[in-house]
Amino acid sequence: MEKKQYTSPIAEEFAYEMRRQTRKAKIINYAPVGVLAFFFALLSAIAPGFLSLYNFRTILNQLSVPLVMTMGLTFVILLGCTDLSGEGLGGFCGCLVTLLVINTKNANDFGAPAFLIAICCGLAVGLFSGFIHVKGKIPSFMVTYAISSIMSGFAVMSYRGQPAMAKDPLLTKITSGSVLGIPYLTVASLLVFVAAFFLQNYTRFGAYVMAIGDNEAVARNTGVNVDRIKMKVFIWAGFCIGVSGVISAIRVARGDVGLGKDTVFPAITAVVVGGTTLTGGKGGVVNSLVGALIVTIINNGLILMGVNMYIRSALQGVIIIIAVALSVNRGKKVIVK
Amino acid sequence: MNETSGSVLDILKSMLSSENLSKILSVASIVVLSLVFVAINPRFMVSRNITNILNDMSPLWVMACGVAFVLMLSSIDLSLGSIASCSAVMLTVLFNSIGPGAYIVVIIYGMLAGLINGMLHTYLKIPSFIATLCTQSIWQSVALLISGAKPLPMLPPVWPYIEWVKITFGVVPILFIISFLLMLLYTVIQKKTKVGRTMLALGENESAARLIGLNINQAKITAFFLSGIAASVGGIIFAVKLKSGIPTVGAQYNLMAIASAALGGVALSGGKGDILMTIIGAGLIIIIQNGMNVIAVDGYWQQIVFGALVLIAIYMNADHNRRDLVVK
Amino acid sequence: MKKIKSWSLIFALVTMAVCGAAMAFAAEPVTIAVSIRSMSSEYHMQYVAGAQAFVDTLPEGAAKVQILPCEADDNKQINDIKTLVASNSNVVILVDPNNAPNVTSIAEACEEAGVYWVSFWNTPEGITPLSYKYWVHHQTLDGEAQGYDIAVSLFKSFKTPGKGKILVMEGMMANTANEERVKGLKRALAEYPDIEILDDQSANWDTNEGLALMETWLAKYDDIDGVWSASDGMSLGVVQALKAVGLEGKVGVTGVDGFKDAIDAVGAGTMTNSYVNNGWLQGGYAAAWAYAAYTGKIKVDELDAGHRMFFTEGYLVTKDTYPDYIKNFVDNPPVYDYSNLDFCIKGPMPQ
Amino acid sequence: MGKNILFTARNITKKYPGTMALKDVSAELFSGEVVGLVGENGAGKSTLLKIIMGNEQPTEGVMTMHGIPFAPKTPIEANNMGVGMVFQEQSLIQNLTVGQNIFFGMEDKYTRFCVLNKRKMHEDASRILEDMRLNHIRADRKVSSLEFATRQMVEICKVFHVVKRSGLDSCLILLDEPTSVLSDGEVRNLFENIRLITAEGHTVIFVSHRLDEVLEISDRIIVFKDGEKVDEVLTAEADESILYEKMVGRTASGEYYKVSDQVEPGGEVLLETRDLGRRGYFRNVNLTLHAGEILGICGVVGSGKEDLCAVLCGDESPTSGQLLVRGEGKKFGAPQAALKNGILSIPKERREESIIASASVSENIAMSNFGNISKIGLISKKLEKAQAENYRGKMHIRASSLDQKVGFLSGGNAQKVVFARALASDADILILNHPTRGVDVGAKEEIYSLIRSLAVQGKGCVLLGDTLDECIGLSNRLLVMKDGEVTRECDASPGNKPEQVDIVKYMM
Repeated sequence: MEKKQYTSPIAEEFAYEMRRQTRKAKIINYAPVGVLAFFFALLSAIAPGFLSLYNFRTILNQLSVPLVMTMGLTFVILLGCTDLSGEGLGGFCGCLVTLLVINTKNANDFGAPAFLIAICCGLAVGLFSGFIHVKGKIPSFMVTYAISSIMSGFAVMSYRGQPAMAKDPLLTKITSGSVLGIPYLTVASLLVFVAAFFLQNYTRFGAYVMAIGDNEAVARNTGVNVDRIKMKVFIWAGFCIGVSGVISAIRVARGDVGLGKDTVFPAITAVVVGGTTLTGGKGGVVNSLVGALIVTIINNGLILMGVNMYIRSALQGVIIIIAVALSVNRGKKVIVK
Repeated sequence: MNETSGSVLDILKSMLSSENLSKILSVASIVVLSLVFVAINPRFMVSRNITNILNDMSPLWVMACGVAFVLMLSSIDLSLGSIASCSAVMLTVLFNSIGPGAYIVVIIYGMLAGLINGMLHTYLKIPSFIATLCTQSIWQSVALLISGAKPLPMLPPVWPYIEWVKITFGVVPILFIISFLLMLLYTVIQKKTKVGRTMLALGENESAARLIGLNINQAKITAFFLSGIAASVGGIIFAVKLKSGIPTVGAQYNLMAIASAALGGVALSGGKGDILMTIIGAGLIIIIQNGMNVIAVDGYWQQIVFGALVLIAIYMNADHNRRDLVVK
Repeated sequence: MKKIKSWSLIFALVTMAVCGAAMAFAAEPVTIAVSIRSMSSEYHMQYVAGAQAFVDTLPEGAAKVQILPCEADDNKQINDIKTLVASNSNVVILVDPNNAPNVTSIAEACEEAGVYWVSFWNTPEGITPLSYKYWVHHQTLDGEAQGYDIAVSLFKSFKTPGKGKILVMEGMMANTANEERVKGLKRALAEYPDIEILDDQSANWDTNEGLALMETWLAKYDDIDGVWSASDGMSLGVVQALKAVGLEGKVGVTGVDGFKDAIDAVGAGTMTNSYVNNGWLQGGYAAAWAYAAYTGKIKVDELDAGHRMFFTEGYLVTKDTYPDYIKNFVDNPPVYDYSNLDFCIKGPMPQ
Repeated sequence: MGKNILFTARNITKKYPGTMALKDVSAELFSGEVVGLVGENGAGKSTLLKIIMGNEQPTEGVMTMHGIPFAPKTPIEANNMGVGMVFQEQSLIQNLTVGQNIFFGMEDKYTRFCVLNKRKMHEDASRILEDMRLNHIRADRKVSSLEFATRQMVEICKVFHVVKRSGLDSCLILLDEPTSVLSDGEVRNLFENIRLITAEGHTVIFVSHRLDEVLEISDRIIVFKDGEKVDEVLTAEADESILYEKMVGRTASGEYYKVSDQVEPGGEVLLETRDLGRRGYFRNVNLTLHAGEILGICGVVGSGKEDLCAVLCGDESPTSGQLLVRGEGKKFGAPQAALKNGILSIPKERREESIIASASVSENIAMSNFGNISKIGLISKKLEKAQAENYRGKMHIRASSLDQKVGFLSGGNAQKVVFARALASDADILILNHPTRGVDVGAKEEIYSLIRSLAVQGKGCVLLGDTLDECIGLSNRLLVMKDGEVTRECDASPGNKPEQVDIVKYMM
């Protein structure tokens, strides 16, 4: 057969163009790491006490709750959904823990299993929201908003106005203990991260979540049980919220519904700052780790700099806008919602 | 079957099409809920309580009208609450210096705040969720800075500027009329202008809207702009209703306004919605809150009942008929 | 699908009915409504308990308590109160205004409806019960004095009394109580020039935020003598942060509110002091006053200014007064004599 | 070549509302052969593939696979029967690795105690890739980091694997335009793989617009036209011109395309390009469009004609050259800017790009120009209705009412709505991108007369025809594009219409 030339100069140009786009996409993928490095360097230079071993420990400590929360939300957001239930549900799980260990309100003494019970509650509520979202075809935003309200109600009811103070020595042991200088709670949150990393990369569940977020129709056509995967994602989110509630309860040793307050939106911010898109299918848990770190160090740095408290949150807002603006694709036809 | 009965049937069928059905159901949910409250405590329907409900609805309704535009784009505006807070504070502060002109300044502020949201979203292509979440914290800070982080009461010297709030027409309070007028204006914008049409079109199918030659950026910015105005009007209503500028007054109303719009049938996935129907959403939420107090639901149960009723209402309004529907 | 919808309607009906039925059909008792920030606040639940204690002294069925939690939403607080006065004329209301300016609207609503009411803590400048017929009285603890007292007690507890470095943890910004307490702190600082403020930030009355803020501070400052915290909620977070690094008891921590856990901490020495507001006394006597006005036992317009605006007494719990407090308030909870309405008045409020 | 019958289709018919996509198609495929499927756009090739894959169900007719009845309801059922397809749009999950994509949906083999053995998966994937001589693709890379052409190869690889996995001796693989984005070497590689796989007894259906490729790889070629199978030839007995004649069938009928209505273009130059180019898509395009002229652009998929359209209507920006509207140089930031200059496109993908499905007929018609229906700046429902009523009458739009949602209309009627919108827009330069795609015959003719009337009104049209026939029949002048460049420009005035075969020479 004759040797035929299939391609033309324009095809080579096309291939070049495609390579350029791929390269650009890669750079955008790594932008959050750049942003993290930038802020780390900046804060090291201008925030007194930022660059100290002790402060790293503090950052790790403060990272634990947001990290766990983002791990749950990452999967939900990868689907293109939202989960706002963290506020109420996290508070509820936290309250539950303090009521189950040795505390000032009742005679319970479940010890460590208390953590499990509380986390299971989070898991069950996650299942419930997932079920309503999937079977009722109600937007996850609304479902989880309502669930959050319901769970705050139950949380307040669980302690009837007077929060329980946990007296269990176990809790003290956990808060003050550390491995290799890393506090136990941070270790726990890192374990959740490892689990999430594992889930995303080493199970088919992770692959399916990615697929559904990328293109639900393809996933469905390949025989993936989309509904069941979605419910599993909400169960996982419920688990993470449960864990984060338990961690905050252990940290403050007090079961107040406020434990879940202001955890959800910062976590979603962290997920997005890390480079996971709200429309789903792009990003992942490593991105979220980076995002959580960015959000945490900014907060920590601004406090260390003694920034006026009224301005602190505004400054955070501005910084996040810049950080996100640096890492979005602004192509002409890119549709952003 | 002859032809006429066929066409009558057709009309009936079209009336009961999924879309109309959900409208009917959402109106029905308000009626049923009200009946239940009345059955438990007949005083729910006394004229003064009706006035209360209409009054209480107004800020939420106004804000829901505004955010409905943004939701139609399938974007989201989380900065409503703090724009409202900031407006309330500005109004209170400015009354002292420039008198009634403050109303205008505050609405101009709302426009600006909306414009900023819109431009961040369209030109920097930042997802609206994040852009407005950030502007939310920025405006919150501004509100605290202006007020010196103190709730500012309106003192008797400025009361003349807000006396009009007490005017009622029968059972209908003036705040409700204002909200109604704003709703009317917004309905006109939605149904009768190019931008309004563009918003719905681009919420449904952005690539098509673009190729049709519609001005997408303008429509997006306008949506946020209108949302900003609505938020500042909401803030003004809070301020005159509470006779004060409280720098955190709107905090709870972000999600509540979005929920109202969604309850009123605005699809969070965009492209669908009717400004008029936001009255259903705002009405439902306020009736639930009001009714729970009238029939004295135990305080511990209030949030739980609230959440459950919202779930039920949104379920009834949701479109379950299309099998291929992707709900996020 | 339609079937499911109609079922959900029925479900809605049943939910409402079940929740409503319990309280709705009781005959005509006077409703003593307590409007508070949140059911999750330990301190606010003390009011409710106080009001309930008063109701228990009345003949059965004479009165009942209804809670109106506003979830920190000013607008909702006013909506709730207006709703209540519109739908129920047998009612008196005890209000802790979420923010001071709410008082104006509440006063108008109650005046119009002819409902007797009592306010706590917050009232905007220039707005007093004296110009209203149905506003029975306004009572408060002197927030400024609280801020001052806890500060002084903290300063005195330092190794070198009156000399040291402190951190200031404020409560929710834009909140009147916070403003007053900070004002008290400033007065104390003026009297103790050797006290140095290292940092001043807000933790929103929140335990979690208090904890995080303290952790960061601990990273920045080595040499801390005390933390002036504007509420027990935050103080408990601070104590947790100190505990994690083994500094509990070594750094002084103040508090206001008298949370049970905070009192215990004072007893254990991990907190320096906590100012008990005594919500039971406040709620109980407020209810008693309002009920008396409602039944006509007192004529509101005949009361003098000292009975319309007054301070109630709190209790500063420190290491020294702790045993006393436990004996008189915890082990033997005080039983108040509600027939002596003047008992709760510590002194008139300066005009 | 084995002569076992692998797959049969008997009398397959597929009706869509208003159109007949497939008419009575029957075919037999044998194990181990490559069958080329050729035909113009809309000839029914894609519909047939979709039916075989279970994405669509036939209205009539039966199929068998391995001699047993075969009526897949979903692609998975088809997969299990050994049928797999490479779609035109890629269906890879961008953020998963190559290996994960190849084994997507069948992770069971690699899952133990819920743990995915990714390394083994990647090893196996590497082996599969090696089998297909794709050693340069690493199985553990994310798809998003691969080049476009490489992704296409992975997609093909995945499908080969999917069908092989069914364990059947012979499988059926459908390739729908697999080469449009591939480079020379990759096409060669693909062909080698096709040969390898057929040597194992599998069967491949190969669809392409590039006739030379079809001729090279296939054993047998089936020709489609207007939803019918018009012929079946052995490759050995065919060449490009024979094929093309069969694809085109009937020679251009002046009657059908209303050639008699064709008008002489006016003198005014509406649109002109000078050395217009977009890097990677097309270059050095010079064209002029006069008032009243229809300018046809022919070319195969990937010739750059679509991209040229996108640039003309402001959807994309050119990277070189100039675009002049009525003699003035213009730069469009968005289609909206083009519309302001009187340029509007009728896009190719109606559902995705041109209709707002949930808006009513009258709303859709009004969408490109609100001026006609507004009073004091506000839209008047009455005027809007009247305008829509007017176009409904003129264009015979069949809708139950003007409030009907366009999403529920048939393709032809929806397209008429789109045309009505273009008419209402007052644009005088229309870019018609496959205006008759997915439209039934009756509506087609109506659209043809519409396009004619546009020209009569003095509007200029750039036409990308759904078929070559259409393009020749309608146009005053023709541009032929190949590989991003204009290879020929010719006159097509009535009585002077070029032969299709002449044009094809320059396209292929």
